[in-house]
Amino acid sequence: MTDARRWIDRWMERGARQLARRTSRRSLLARAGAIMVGGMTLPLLPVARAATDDGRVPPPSDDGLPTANGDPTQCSYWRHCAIDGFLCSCCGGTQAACPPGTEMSPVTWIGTCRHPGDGRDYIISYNDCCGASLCMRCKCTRTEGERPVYHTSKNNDLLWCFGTKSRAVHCSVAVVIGVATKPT
Amino acid sequence: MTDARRWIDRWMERGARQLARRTSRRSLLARAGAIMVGGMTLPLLPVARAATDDGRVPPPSDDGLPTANGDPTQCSYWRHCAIDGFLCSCCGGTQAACPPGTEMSPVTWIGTCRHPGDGRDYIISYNDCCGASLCMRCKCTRTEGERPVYHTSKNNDLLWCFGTKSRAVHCSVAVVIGVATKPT
Amino acid sequence: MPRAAIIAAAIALAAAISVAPARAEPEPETVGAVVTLPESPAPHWFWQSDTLLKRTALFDGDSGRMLGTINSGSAGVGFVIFPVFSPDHREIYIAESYYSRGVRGDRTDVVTVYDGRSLAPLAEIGIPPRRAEYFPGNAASALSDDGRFMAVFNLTPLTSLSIVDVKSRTFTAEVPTPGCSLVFAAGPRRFFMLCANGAALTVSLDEAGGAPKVERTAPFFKPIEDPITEKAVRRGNEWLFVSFAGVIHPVDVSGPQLAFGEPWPLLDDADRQGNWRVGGLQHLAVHSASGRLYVLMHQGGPDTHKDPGTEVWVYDLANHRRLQQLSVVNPLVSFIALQSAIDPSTTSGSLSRWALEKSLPNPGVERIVVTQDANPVLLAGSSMPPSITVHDAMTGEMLREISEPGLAGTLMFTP
Amino acid sequence: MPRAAIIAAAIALAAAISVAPARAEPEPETVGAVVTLPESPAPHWFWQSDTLLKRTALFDGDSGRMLGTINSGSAGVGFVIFPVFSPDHREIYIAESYYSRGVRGDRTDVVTVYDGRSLAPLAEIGIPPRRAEYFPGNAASALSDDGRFMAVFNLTPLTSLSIVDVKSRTFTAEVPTPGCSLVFAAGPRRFFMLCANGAALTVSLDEAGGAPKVERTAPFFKPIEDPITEKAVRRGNEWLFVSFAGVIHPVDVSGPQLAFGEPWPLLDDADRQGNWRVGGLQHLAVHSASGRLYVLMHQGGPDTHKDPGTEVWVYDLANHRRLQQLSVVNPLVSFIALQSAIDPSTTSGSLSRWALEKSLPNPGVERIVVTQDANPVLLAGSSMPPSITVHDAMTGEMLREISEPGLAGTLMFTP
Repeated sequence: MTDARRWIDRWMERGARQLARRTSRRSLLARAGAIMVGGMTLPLLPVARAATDDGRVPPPSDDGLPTANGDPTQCSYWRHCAIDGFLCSCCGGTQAACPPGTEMSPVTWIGTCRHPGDGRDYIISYNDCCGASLCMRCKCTRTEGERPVYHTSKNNDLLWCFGTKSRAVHCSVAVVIGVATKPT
Repeated sequence: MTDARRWIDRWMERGARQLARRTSRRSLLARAGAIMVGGMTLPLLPVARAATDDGRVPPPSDDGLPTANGDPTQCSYWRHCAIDGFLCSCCGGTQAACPPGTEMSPVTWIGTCRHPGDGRDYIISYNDCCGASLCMRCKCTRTEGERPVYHTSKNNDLLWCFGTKSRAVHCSVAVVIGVATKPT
Repeated sequence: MPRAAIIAAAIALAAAISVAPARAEPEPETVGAVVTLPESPAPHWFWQSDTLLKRTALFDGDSGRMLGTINSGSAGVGFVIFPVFSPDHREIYIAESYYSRGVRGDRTDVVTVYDGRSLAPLAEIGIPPRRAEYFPGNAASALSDDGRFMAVFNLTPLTSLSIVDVKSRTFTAEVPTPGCSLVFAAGPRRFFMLCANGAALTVSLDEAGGAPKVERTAPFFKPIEDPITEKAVRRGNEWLFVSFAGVIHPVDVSGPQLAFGEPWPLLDDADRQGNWRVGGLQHLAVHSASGRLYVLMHQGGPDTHKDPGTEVWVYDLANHRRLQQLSVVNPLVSFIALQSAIDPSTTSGSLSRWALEKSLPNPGVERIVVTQDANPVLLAGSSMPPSITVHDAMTGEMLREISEPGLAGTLMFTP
Repeated sequence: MPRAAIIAAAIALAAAISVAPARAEPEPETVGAVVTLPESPAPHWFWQSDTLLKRTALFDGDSGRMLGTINSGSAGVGFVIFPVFSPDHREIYIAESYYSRGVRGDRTDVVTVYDGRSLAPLAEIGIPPRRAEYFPGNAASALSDDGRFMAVFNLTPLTSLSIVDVKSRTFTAEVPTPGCSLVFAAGPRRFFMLCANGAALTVSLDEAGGAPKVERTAPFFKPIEDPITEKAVRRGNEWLFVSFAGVIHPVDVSGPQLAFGEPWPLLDDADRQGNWRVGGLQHLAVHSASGRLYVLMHQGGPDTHKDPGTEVWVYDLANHRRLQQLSVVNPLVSFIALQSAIDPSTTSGSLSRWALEKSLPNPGVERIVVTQDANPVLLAGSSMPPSITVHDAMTGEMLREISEPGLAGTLMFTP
């Protein structure tokens, strides 16, 4: 329980950091952050401060991985451990980029997935690509660590097209935004 | 050829009569009639005059017909010989009535189908039910006597939702509006 | 379903509906006839919403016929299609979202009032364009117990409720609900929501649907250790929630304060040994009169809370005892059999049906619902492939299958 | 398609697109990256419109990947999704229809200009809300040969053309076209249509896209005896129409007047004995350079002009001789094999594939299109089940299958 708490805590901080850095919608995010906290018993670092720190890490190489967890068009791809949606790799995008004509949502849900190559846990930002109707290719629903709608930051039922011109969701990417260090 | 001509001629007249009688949209129909004529080498009775005559006949009884051509939810139902769309009998309507929440188009395409019971040819008015999205049940495409779009009155590719509040098509009915008497 | 049944149903319906042509002595037909539904719903009617067809469709569980549809939302928005029904069955209220250009342009959110018999729109009430969009959309809207106020759940990701007076056709208030989501009816002037810390939030209104009073309860479930799902069912004044681990959390809404009943487990050690878990998109159903609770179950690992169910377990709410374990019909078999018109009443038909059952693995179903009459039916639905099977809710016996129920069924509702 | 191919394609694409992450030496990824298409289309790119998904989607025939989509129309209107492509590939123009409330409300018709690389809308040009709605929508729009004027076919059921200047982004005229329908490009300032009496109607414009001159030709086909379909293809200045009875009617648009070439038959007595007929929703394709005409054929009775085709017959336009008879891949087999991930490269895979071929009747395909490069591919598509197979257009050999191409494919286009 305590451990789990700390995990959530850590993910949410990192999530918030990344989001803050990646977007100009500070106010929206500040409120989003606040709201997430609203229902949680733990504090979230002020977005302003978080935004100054840089935790970017390169994604691990997928070379040599078997198709099952090394192919971004597969639901079983390692980054997809908590994804729910259509894989952008099948929709004209990649595992980290949206298809043409869509816009990536700056707000997101966060998961952590273990890379089968180096065995490390990576923090994955599952962003929706917005502005087109459902891609309808490579539907993938995985719920490891996923939580109900009231636990907003860990929920993948939600259409995460927030702060985008359109709320229409097309597909989802899985961007590596950090490494999850084991609790000490 | 000449025969065929006369057939078309007869169907179109009857069609126009029925349509005229069934709708208040005289002007629309007058123009529609005119337009159909525009491309044909044969005259169409003035809608006003046609409207005064009454050629309504009761539909033949389907009692005792085998399921294949006696069941209005079947594509093979005898009235469906030139239908293209979703059968309203499967969408909350009947072979002659629209489902709740939809509106029957006064303008229509006309076909002629033989009743397997009495062996007579009946003139069928294929009206679309409009104001809802595709029913997506009991899709039926039959093209006996059907002609391309430029032959408007004999075409079933067209969404026949004209003169209705919405042009959205939901399903199609097959209303008996007359008997086709053999050419003498 | 055997054709005979359809025709019988057609005749049955013909009696019920206003404009049906008499089949025995045909009389001239007129262009323009439109079917109107009877005053009150038949006992086994149910609705199924469809995200792709952007509609909710009414079916008759007895005939298997589709009786009508209501369209809601445009291609890009309005995922959540959650009809709520006036107690007198005269009206249906649906919160809808539209873009001026399908997936883009100006967004408009409204509550549309539909006539219960003609299914035609009667009125449109504007609400803030902040409706929550999530799949499949359980607990997205709620109607106050007296049928006057409708609450619509907003998430931007800030959460709030939009309150609409459906009688006066007016939007009365937007209530900020920090950290709390979803919406459940809890009396004539009260709703409640679930919060991320395991508490509930009650929202109380005055007679005009304004002056909202917002109160937070103490946590009643453990959101990290064993979260409850939002896929709850209501029996009288009691809401029943189930947790990932299969523990029922009752919430009584009769008093001035919400009362949280003693949680009780659906699973014993043997069940847990067998990795049985609650799963699916609509995994609880209740028959109020008999006090039977239906739960969609599957075998799977932790965090498989959305996996389709292969069995429906039935419990007696009086003593929490499990009464039955019903296995669901393979939706793949049902789909293929109906599409290829395999008639189980013939020898060859029953044979090929048997062959399909043997050869195709059962992917399970995603949703269940139960009607509230004295002889209730249990409806089990799957989206991929599209399938709905109708069962005797007491014995579990399959009564019929509904062909072509839609393309992407999301939630089922009883009027 | 073997996964290896997909990955190869992914890498190939990665090279082509601006923001693809380098796979060999990964560097930190950023949130917000969006793929942009290359300057000009690859030789085997093609689009497929989808009536249910309300979109047209771009596919790469070499990799089988979907490269992007453009949404058009709302649930109730805008059946016809007919993209036209600027000669320089910079822009895509689509006539679209919308209702303010999905299937009801105020209707708006527009021509939307999309960027060829970002697929994002650049401009919107209002047109009269009278677009023809028909299925699948062949010859619904046309772009003048110099890429400046777009004509949109209207039917209310009065017929007319809406003319749009896509360069100045203005609607210039609506031209009444009594008794004539559909629209085909016929020069820099001219379009033509087909009339119910077997004639053609030419519509000529001035430099500003106005002052339309409308002229009716003499009948060139027999609309009652043997009507031609609107599913024509163009090779240079010649349009090729085919009649229900399989007679090709060439129409030359190079001169001041349309010139009608000598009709010639696709079928000999033996073919007619065998009841071979032209059918399907997009049943002609032509490869201009080689002068090969592809025709979708099936065996059926009279008036089966929409029946799917089980064979593609290839003709040499130079001498009207039939070069090949290619049988199409069973779309049902293709669909099931891809959905159940049957890998034909394995023994068991090829075995089950063979079993499927043997056990499932071939419903045929509805549409074909051919690319215009030196090594063209033939694309064969079916809606139910959704399937697209890619073939060598010279040998007919199947190169690959495209999984999940959509829900209701209507027409295919080459940019």
